[in-house]
Amino acid sequence: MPVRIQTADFDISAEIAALRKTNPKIGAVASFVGVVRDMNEGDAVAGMFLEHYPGMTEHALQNIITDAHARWDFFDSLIIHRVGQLAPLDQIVFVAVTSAHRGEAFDACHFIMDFLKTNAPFWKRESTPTGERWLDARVTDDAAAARWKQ
Amino acid sequence: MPVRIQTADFDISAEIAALRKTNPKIGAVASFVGVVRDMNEGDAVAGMFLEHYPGMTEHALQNIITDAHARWDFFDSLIIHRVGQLAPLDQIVFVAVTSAHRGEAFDACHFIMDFLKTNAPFWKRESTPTGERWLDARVTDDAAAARWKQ
Amino acid sequence: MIKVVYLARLRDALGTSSEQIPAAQTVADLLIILRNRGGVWAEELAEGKAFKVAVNHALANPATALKSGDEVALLPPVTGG
Amino acid sequence: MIKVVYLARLRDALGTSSEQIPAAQTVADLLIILRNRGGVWAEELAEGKAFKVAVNHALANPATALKSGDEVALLPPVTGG
Repeated sequence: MPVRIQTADFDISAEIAALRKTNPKIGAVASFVGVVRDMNEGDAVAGMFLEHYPGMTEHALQNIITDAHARWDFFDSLIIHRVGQLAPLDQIVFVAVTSAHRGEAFDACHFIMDFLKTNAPFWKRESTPTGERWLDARVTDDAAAARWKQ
Repeated sequence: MPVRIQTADFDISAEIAALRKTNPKIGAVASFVGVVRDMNEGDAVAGMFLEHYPGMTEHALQNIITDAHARWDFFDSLIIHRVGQLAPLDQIVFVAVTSAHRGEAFDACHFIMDFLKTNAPFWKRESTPTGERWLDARVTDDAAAARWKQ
Repeated sequence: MIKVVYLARLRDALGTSSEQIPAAQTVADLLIILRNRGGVWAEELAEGKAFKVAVNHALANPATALKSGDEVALLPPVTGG
Repeated sequence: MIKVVYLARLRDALGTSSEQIPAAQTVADLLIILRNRGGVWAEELAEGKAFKVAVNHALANPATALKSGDEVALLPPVTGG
């Protein structure tokens, strides 16, 4: 299953090994890990709660993978997104793509992350010294996704 | 030390953990693993021997990292390149970059891989059914590096 | 009946996580019903506010038709990853 | 003395991994000395052949000056990664 939503942490090496299986045609694995920072928009962040919309999330992520397959020739991809309570330094999200050559793996991985940011129903509620707050969407995320349309 | 040449295999999770240390400003980790394929240019590949030019290799890789730092705002990077005898499915190379946001990590990681391919003194000798052969440089690798000059 | 689900910041602002609405022809009709409640409903769901609507887990637009049994979700701007 | 190092395919083709050359003013001069040996040397190091030259671990060009103690390396096109 190339899309997983879970509260548990994940091990990058194990996930990449499982994704590669024993396919000797793979020459390239590009991957990305998103991590909770202790600071956002100038405020200290003690932790965050990640909410999603079950059912739609899996559907949205699968659509992004389908779009990526239509654009690049790659073997497999994996998206893991954690939900629930997370602390600074915790891993939030993992995307990995396997392909024969590196260009496709890099581009598809970057594309999946950019659209995950704009198209998948996840929301972050941060704990700051002044209380809890829902994060606003970043304008730069829309710009990052839009550049793939050129 | 952000550049390592070694015969031993490497563990991706452990390397990323060591690179992140406990820096809570890191929000993004992009990484790449290159893997030995069992087929190249239409021929079965039973294994390969990776040679390098000690002294110059470290210098060339460090220069690539310095160039990447001049172009993107990122925290740290790591390059591991294996040398010696390798078999299909073996990991060859690992590049990881940490940054606050994902764009810088993705671009710097891709840039480092592209220039590693064209500027670092590594050579592959493949074992095929018709004997040993030194690999020729790929024209597509020069094109991949050249696009960063635009 | 149409199930309406409110997520994240919108759920908190509206004080409701989900409810059943007897009927609405389209997404636009449903939004009018909700806005006509006034107060935070009119404010949070006003025209031009940055939220999206999903019908049965797929993004929809104002003209999307609704039928009994549909699940409509009101989604604030997403911030995952 | 200048140390000259041959790597990978060039080492195999020339049958030599390294040698000492008494003196050469520049990289271009050194290449002329080597080509003048004829045979595989003239062939492998001919003008237009795809190899690069490094002096003391940094890429050099034909005009790069050489002095005693320098390490010059002849590098076939690289294929790492």
